[in-house]
Amino acid sequence: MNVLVNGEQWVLPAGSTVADVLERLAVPSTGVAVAMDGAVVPRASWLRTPLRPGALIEVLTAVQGG
Amino acid sequence: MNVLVNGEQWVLPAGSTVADVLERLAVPSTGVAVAMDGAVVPRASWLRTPLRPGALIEVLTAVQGG
Amino acid sequence: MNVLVNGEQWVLPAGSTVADVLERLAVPSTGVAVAMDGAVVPRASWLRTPLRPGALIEVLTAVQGG
Amino acid sequence: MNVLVNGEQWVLPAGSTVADVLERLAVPSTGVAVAMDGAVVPRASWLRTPLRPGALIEVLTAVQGG
Amino acid sequence: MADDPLVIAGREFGSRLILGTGGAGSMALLEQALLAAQTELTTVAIRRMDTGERTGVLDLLARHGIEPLPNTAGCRSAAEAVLTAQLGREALATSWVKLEVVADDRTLLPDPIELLDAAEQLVDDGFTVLPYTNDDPVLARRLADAGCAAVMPLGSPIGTGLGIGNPHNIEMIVSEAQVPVVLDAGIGTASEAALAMELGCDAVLLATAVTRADDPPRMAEAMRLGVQAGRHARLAGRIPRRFWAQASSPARD
Amino acid sequence: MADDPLVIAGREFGSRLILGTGGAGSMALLEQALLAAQTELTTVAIRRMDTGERTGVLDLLARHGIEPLPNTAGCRSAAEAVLTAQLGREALATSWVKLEVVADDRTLLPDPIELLDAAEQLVDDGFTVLPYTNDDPVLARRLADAGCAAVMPLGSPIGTGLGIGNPHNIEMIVSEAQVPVVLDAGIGTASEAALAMELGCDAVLLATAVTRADDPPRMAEAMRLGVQAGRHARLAGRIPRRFWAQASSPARD
Amino acid sequence: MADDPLVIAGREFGSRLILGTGGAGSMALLEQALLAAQTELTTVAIRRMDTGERTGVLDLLARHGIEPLPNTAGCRSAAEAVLTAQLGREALATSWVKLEVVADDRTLLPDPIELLDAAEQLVDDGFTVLPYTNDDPVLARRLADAGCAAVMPLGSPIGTGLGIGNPHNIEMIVSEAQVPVVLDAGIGTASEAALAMELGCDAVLLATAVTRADDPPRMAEAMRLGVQAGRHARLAGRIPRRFWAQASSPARD
Amino acid sequence: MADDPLVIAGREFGSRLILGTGGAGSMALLEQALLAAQTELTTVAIRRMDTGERTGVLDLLARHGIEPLPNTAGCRSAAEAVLTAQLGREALATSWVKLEVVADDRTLLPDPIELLDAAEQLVDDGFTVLPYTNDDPVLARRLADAGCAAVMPLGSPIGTGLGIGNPHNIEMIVSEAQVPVVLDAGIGTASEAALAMELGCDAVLLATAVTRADDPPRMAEAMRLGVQAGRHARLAGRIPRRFWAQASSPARD
Repeated sequence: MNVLVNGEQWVLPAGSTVADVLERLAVPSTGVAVAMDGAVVPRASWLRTPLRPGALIEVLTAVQGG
Repeated sequence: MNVLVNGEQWVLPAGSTVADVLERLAVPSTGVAVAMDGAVVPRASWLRTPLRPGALIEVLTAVQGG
Repeated sequence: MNVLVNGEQWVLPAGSTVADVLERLAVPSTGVAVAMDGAVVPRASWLRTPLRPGALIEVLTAVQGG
Repeated sequence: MNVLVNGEQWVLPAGSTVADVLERLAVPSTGVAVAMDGAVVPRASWLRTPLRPGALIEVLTAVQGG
Repeated sequence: MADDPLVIAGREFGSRLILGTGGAGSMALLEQALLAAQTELTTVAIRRMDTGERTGVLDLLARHGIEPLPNTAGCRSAAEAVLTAQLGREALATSWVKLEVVADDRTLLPDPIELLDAAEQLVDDGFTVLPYTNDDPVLARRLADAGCAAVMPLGSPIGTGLGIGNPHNIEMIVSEAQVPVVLDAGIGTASEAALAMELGCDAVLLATAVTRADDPPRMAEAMRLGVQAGRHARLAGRIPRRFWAQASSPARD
Repeated sequence: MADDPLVIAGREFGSRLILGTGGAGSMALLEQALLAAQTELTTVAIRRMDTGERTGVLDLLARHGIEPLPNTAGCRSAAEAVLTAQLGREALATSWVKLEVVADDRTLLPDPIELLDAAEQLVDDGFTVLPYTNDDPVLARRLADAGCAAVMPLGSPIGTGLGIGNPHNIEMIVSEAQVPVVLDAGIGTASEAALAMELGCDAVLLATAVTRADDPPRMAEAMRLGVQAGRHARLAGRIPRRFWAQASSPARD
Repeated sequence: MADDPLVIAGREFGSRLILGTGGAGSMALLEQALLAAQTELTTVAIRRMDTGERTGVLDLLARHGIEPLPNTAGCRSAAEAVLTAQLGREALATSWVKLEVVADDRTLLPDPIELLDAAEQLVDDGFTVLPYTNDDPVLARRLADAGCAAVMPLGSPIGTGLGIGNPHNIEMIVSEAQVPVVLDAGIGTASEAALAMELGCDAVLLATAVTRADDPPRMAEAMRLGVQAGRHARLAGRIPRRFWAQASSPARD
Repeated sequence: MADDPLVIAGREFGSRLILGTGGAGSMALLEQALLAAQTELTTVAIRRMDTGERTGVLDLLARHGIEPLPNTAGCRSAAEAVLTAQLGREALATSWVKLEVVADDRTLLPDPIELLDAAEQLVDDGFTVLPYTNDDPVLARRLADAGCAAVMPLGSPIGTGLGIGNPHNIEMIVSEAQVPVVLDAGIGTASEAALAMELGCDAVLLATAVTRADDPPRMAEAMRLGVQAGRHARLAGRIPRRFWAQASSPARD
């Protein structure tokens, strides 16, 4: 299954979840947020939120700014 | 029939038109506009526009301003 | 002998000195300066500086200002 | 006789006058002023004002400015 | 000295001073002020006809060939402003309108949301819309994008005489304007009208500064001259500002 | 619109703009600028005659009936200035002088001590002295008390185009002046010339702002209009400044 | 000297200086600047995670107990801003947001229509909304009426260092504000931060002026002192301005 | 944060705020203000001793180790000022003097001629002369050349609270000063004290702004902080001013 993660093409096994993406990215447990197809995926739902084939995934954090 | 003309109570015969109001006011032929119930009544329709009982009539002109 | 001290007429015995004026005024030992006829009379000379009859004596100190 | 005219060395016959300098310079009859050794030489005196040997002559006029 | 005409919605004006008629002490003073200002376009308000009498202002303008520009002064909502604009069009047989939608009586500042809404409706309805706006370059751009024929940013609030409070904003508006920029409101004296033109405005609109001056006709003359002065200064290309002096006379020998 | 003439030392001038001739790129541009400015009095410097040729500037001024006002530009001491003034009087057959005694080349600011000294000597020598001074109200008063026919405070240093750096000082000078006040130096654009007049100055003297503008004749026109605008605005009595707005249209019903 | 705390949405802050983290040359300089500023609240942006690494900024803030305030910098529409705010809330576990909806990259000025729309949506969604707005008193009022916890008008465009372009607008905003007013953007130096407080602002938010100064920690110190100075001056009640002088020493006898 | 001491005539001061004692409503308020200002040097006037009592001000200063600086306030001529300075030296056993020679009571502006004359006499007489001068860079230079230990230009006339009327003059004075520059007179509020330091002044002297404020001790604190803020800002190197915006957050992906 293909998804776009932060603008890059990823191929993942069917049934992968948001959590799988974050695991691959080895993101820390805090300071991170995820959007799929323009909607926030709350941390509590990461494990049980399947990736939609072709989904646009954004993994974000806080940086210096403003 | 009662109508409110520029905030004043008028009593007019049934079937009166916008033109009748203007005639009573002896308004000049130019520089005047009329609104009935919040909508413009074009000059061309004054003669054939009957007054709605209880209508709010505004007769306006240009004054110094701005 | 008449002298003018800070604008007031004083009568003093002949041979009076600047020191006599200051004694009468009971001025403190510091923070004071004296001018006679528009010239400073240094502290060291107060005792030995006779008053000129009709002299203009100014006794001054520091006040809030500036 | 040597004189300095507007910063240039000139050699002139003894007895020369301010007028001689102006004639050599072919200056117009108006709009000109002359100073010798830091003092104005009035127009009326040009003919009868002999040049002092070694004199500093300044011949001036109006230019754009201010 | 030659100058291009001011062109708004394809129409040419020789004068770059638009004088409002509000606040004049008498019709006679207003007439003298209008003539001294040599204005070709002047604002009027739309109000109830008290008697059968039409106020003299229209006749005065007609007598001197000055075009009346109906405004929507006093309107607080897009709906009010749109109706008032339509009544002005009906009364004066012109599709031009000075659009005002103010938020409150204390500041008389435009309400940006209602103003843009009204502008869009009136453009759709075929009006030539000249909106009175604040000095926000973004709102000015959105009004122009909505099809307004000009943008009329304020210098400072109506009637304050505080002049041009934020010249930088006016410069930003001018630098990207696709339509004429008319400095409207806040001008108190002639040097401020001149400054507006030097900043690149295409025209100046004012009323109070003239009509409430001690001598309205003379102040109208002052404003006419000030607008021309600022316009020519803008076209003439001013000298750069420098920190240290530069002599205007040649060095002495 | 009617205005009183400017009167200096009993002599009347219809124009309140005095244009300096320095800095012009060509005699032709200078001529156009002088005509556009409609000036009646213009400054010239006194310098060595390079050739037998007299520079064309005097002929130009004579041709148009513009009075030359010799200055003492570049002088650093009272002695230099007095001699230069006397040479100017001799050359131009006028007892009027624009007195300049500057302290250095970087600021070209007047030296207050030397300036007052020179002014006193020249007044004694029968000159009509118009001193270029800084914007210090005390020095302006002392120059007037010394018998100067006018005082000419700067707006900002010569050639900087920084305008009127301290309007409060100019207002203080005007408020007590017994002689005409001519704003001299620093003006960069027309709105600043207008402001000078609105502050109460009787005239404006400038050169660089016109002669070094991209289009000198047009800037001269702008300055002429700006000075008139500011003068009329001063006479017309401007509206007071207020914090909150004041409507210029009647309230809606 | 004693002062009340700044209270936003019921939360107290001892510091009235909010320092943004953007533009710092290094994390070390940022840390020194944050400490010198003694800020308790600081803005961060929400961006893609490039690697698995979290940027050090959150750890830095946590280490010093400084509260991060996520912003929506770079958003051009209400929709973008709302999503970014929600992601910031998710990432930082805070319902506070500095709301920015800018119209273009050249001015970075807020788009009033989109800004108000986003503010309304975020308030409905339970956010504590601190909107970056222009200096229009009407828009500030509408944002407060929409339920924003503060209004943050600009002094001048982001990063320009032009200071407070229109103090009169800031005074009008303060005079009727029902929520804290935070002067945001445009400050270039300490005297401008002090002026913001003297005009009645409750706090100052800035980044570039500190992070891009030659010596960021020292400028942070300057801003901290400037904000305190302006705050105390406001509370102390300044002397009135007068045209003529008033002696501070007693008259001589 | 570290800063060099202020050095005048070889003497070091940790504080760059010199507070005058004039105008205080009570000795108690003055004491609180002096302590809040943390000033190390303060001006006093020399006046007739009414009774045998010495006014409490000297004891107050002695109690807190604050150095009194006698002034020549109210003197109109060099002769008056020289005598008053000599009496101050005699009374306070100090050779330091704040030299004031004013021209009139309405402006309290210095008389440049008398001031320079008095300065030259007092320097010859061994005084450390700190002259209160106007903002003329030429007079400031001549005072420094005459041997004054500092120059103290005004921001605006004494007691007006008009702030720094002509920052360009102050910048010119600072740019060439060979001695410390102390901004003296005119300051009304803390942001103006900060601005003075940002312009490059070495210290600020003020009295009325503090002693006549509604809350003198708090305003003294504000001034102390403002002077420090401006000093650090000057040393920190402010960002350049730019016409268009510059983002402080990274671009969005």
